[in-house]
Amino acid sequence: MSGLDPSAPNPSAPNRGALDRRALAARIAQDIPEGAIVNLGIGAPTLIADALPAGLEVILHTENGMLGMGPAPEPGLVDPDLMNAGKQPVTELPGASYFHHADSFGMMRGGHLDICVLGAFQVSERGDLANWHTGAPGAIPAVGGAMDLAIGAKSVWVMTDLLTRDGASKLVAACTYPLTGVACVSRVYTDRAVFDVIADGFAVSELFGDTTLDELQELTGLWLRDATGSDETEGMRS
Amino acid sequence: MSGLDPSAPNPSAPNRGALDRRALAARIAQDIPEGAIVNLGIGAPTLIADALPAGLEVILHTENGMLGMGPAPEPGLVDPDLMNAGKQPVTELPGASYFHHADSFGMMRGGHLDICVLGAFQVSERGDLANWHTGAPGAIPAVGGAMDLAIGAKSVWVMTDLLTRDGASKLVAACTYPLTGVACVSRVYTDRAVFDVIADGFAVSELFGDTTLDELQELTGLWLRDATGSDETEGMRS
Amino acid sequence: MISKLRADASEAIADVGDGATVMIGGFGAAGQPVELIDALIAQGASDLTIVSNNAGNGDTGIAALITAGRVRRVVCSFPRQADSHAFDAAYRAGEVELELVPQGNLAERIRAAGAGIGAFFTPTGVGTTVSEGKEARTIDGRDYILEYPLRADVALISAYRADRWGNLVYRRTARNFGPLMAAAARTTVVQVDEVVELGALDPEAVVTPGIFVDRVVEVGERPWLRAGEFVGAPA
Amino acid sequence: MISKLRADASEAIADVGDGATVMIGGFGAAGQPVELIDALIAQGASDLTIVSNNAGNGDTGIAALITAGRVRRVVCSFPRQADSHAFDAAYRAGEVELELVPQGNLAERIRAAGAGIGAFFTPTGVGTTVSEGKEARTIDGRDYILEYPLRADVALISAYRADRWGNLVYRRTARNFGPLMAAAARTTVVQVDEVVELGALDPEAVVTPGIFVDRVVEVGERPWLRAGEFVGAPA
Repeated sequence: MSGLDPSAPNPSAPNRGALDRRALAARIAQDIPEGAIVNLGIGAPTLIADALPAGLEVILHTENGMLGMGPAPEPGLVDPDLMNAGKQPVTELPGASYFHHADSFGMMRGGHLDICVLGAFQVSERGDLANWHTGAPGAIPAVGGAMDLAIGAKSVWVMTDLLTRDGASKLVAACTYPLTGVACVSRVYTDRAVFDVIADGFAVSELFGDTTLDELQELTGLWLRDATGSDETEGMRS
Repeated sequence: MSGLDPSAPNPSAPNRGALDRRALAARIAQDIPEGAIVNLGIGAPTLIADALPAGLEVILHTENGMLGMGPAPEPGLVDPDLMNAGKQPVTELPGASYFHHADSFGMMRGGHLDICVLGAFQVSERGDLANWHTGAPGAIPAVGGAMDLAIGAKSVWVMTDLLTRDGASKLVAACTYPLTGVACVSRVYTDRAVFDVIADGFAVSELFGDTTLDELQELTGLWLRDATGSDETEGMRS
Repeated sequence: MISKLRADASEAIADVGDGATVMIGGFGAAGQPVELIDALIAQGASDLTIVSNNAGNGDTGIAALITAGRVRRVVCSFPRQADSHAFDAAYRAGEVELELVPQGNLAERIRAAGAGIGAFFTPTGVGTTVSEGKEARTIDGRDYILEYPLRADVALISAYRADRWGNLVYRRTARNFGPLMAAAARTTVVQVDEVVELGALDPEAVVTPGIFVDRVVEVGERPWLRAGEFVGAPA
Repeated sequence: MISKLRADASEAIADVGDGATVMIGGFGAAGQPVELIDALIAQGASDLTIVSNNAGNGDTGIAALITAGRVRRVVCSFPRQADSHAFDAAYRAGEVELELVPQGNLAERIRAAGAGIGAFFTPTGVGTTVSEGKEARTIDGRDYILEYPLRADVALISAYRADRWGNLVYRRTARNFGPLMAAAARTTVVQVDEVVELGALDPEAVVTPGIFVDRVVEVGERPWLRAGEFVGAPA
């Protein structure tokens, strides 16, 4: 759904201290407080689970009817009745619970999830998200639970490379791909910087490597507020 | 809710073979087929449970979240967490299940109950039911689950005396009391006769004791179709 | 480590404010959070809107809350009962408003709040006084009225067992409104007979996942279970 | 004596007619009623509308039904997958129509059918292509679109254990759409690993009460459990 394969290299990111996916996952994990109920989207966001500090209790929700999801099973212990939203085998932690799909999506729509982290094709200045469909002629659309997550979680974060493989910015003034949700994203974690969606566009709260604000403005073509010295960001641990 | 106390005598019914409440409950029980899922309203309808033939599997639903409800417990075995809609202690049969109120009323509204039997203040010729509120000034209204049952069960039957204590007919051209549901009743079992709601009013399918059709027409002030010789009645065993 | 356990009922309900909307679980005595209601009476919050199936029985629980003059409004399906004298008196005196909601609509409105549904068309109440002033629509030949979610600031419910994540199981018909109210309130406070170790509840049998629960108080076996005495009709 | 048990899958699905709307449980392979789908393919009903989360994987189940030319229309949330070549081919050839529904709206529409809700306002899909042509409304400051129930003639689902009344329990994430579809179809057919004695299922843990179930077929332990082999990515 994200177009972001966790194991693929990212040819468009010059190697100047930009974060690779595992490092970015670790950075995002730092912003997830103990006790948070979190849904990690298909693809790169699933790496965040492995980056959470050992012993920190974060409860993972999977759309297909489970809270308290654990990591992939040991070889030989795969249970075909126990999978995540990406249809990969997972495990059950003490404190887990199962429920049907209406209850699972009621948790999203009803605003009970603290955080979800999704991949993206594009995020707009007002927080619109496009991550399900390129709109290309002949492409078969498949939305799954993306729209429910986008409008449901208390905080919707995006994890993505800043640029596509063709060098286009995924942060845009207005999405050109079909939308997943309107004004729903609050924060975008990219390989170059962390962006918060604020009233008048994006604010950069953190730069990775030797990335500069000017460079980001050039790459995105957007005016960006400098919030790197500010504490007024949305992070849940602030 | 029914205004029909199972243990009270009925002073308005002359003793000419009209059925008493237990006999009427037994008559209704005959029309309940094995496997039916049945909700018995508060008051007299609860007597029907005891009148079902031993060994016949009829599954009783109670609005407060249970299927497979059994009879009252032996003294000393009362469980305060196990009651029926009338807040009387009941028991659990093998095959029982518990669920919350949204699921319980979804069963009604979704048309999953085969039969419910309710008390009534009035039933009209088009099957309107009034059984929750006299509309008297100063009376405190209390509707409970009556409206959900009235519109939900596949067959809504009424169990009642034909006449009020003041001698007024409970079968009427149009209800004067506030309605519980519109065009929802299919059959009325009274102490004098069984009435089916048909396209143009009530049809009498069965007379009790020495009651006659003429007498019923006089008592109710309604034109009544004679269906006592007909097999074209709604009974589920037909 | 996550722990939703609180020392006692007073601590668990300490922040309920005047004017709050409070959902209270239970159908008659089954599932009624007696200790939490007692703590709320002692705490003193007033001008409350109570959402519950009944409006109190006898002189305890919701009835006591009404008698103490803390309730401005009741949203329920069945206020009038043999022993609802506390509500009856306050209602007749004009001290308490009543919004009467058919039981299934009450349950579904609470469910809608928890599930993020903006409104829904229900067939219950069509053509009756409870549909007056409500939007009506015929869909596929059946008549419906539009009903809106019922949300609360606080839900007070009773369950059988909990773990420290707030996962809950109930006992028999004491389940009733508990799972719905837990999801519909900003803060959900639960009293349980027993707190068990994390992992001791069967994940297949958890009825209310901890996501819907904020605070858990262990009250021990409920008094009326100990007494072996039923508050309704004798067996 | 009530018994919903049937001798085999063929008998249980014998009366599915051409043109029927068939709900099929499962999320990927978990909860997919493989034996019932195989029986439906053998039975021959065609011109079917399939309501399911996915549109088939590999060459079995829904994919085989599509390849056999029996499916006219698919209502689902996620048709396109790595191994959805059967659907992809039929869709591109114009042989199968697709109604794409976001997963939560799909679940809620099925739930609405079972619970007698005429329509409901949902926030999911607002401002996107899936809301085109749908009634929109702002309620309490949030935007919603109106969605209608999804009903079926038949539901084919898979559960773990059943009794002869049709009470069901599931295993882990194989529960998914099963309980919803069971309530939304005129006839619900369930395959289970095991049929147990009446009374052997814990009444507190029954997930689908028998009221929603018409026919039960015991298929024994599912082949892919026996094989110890997972159809998704390797662990």
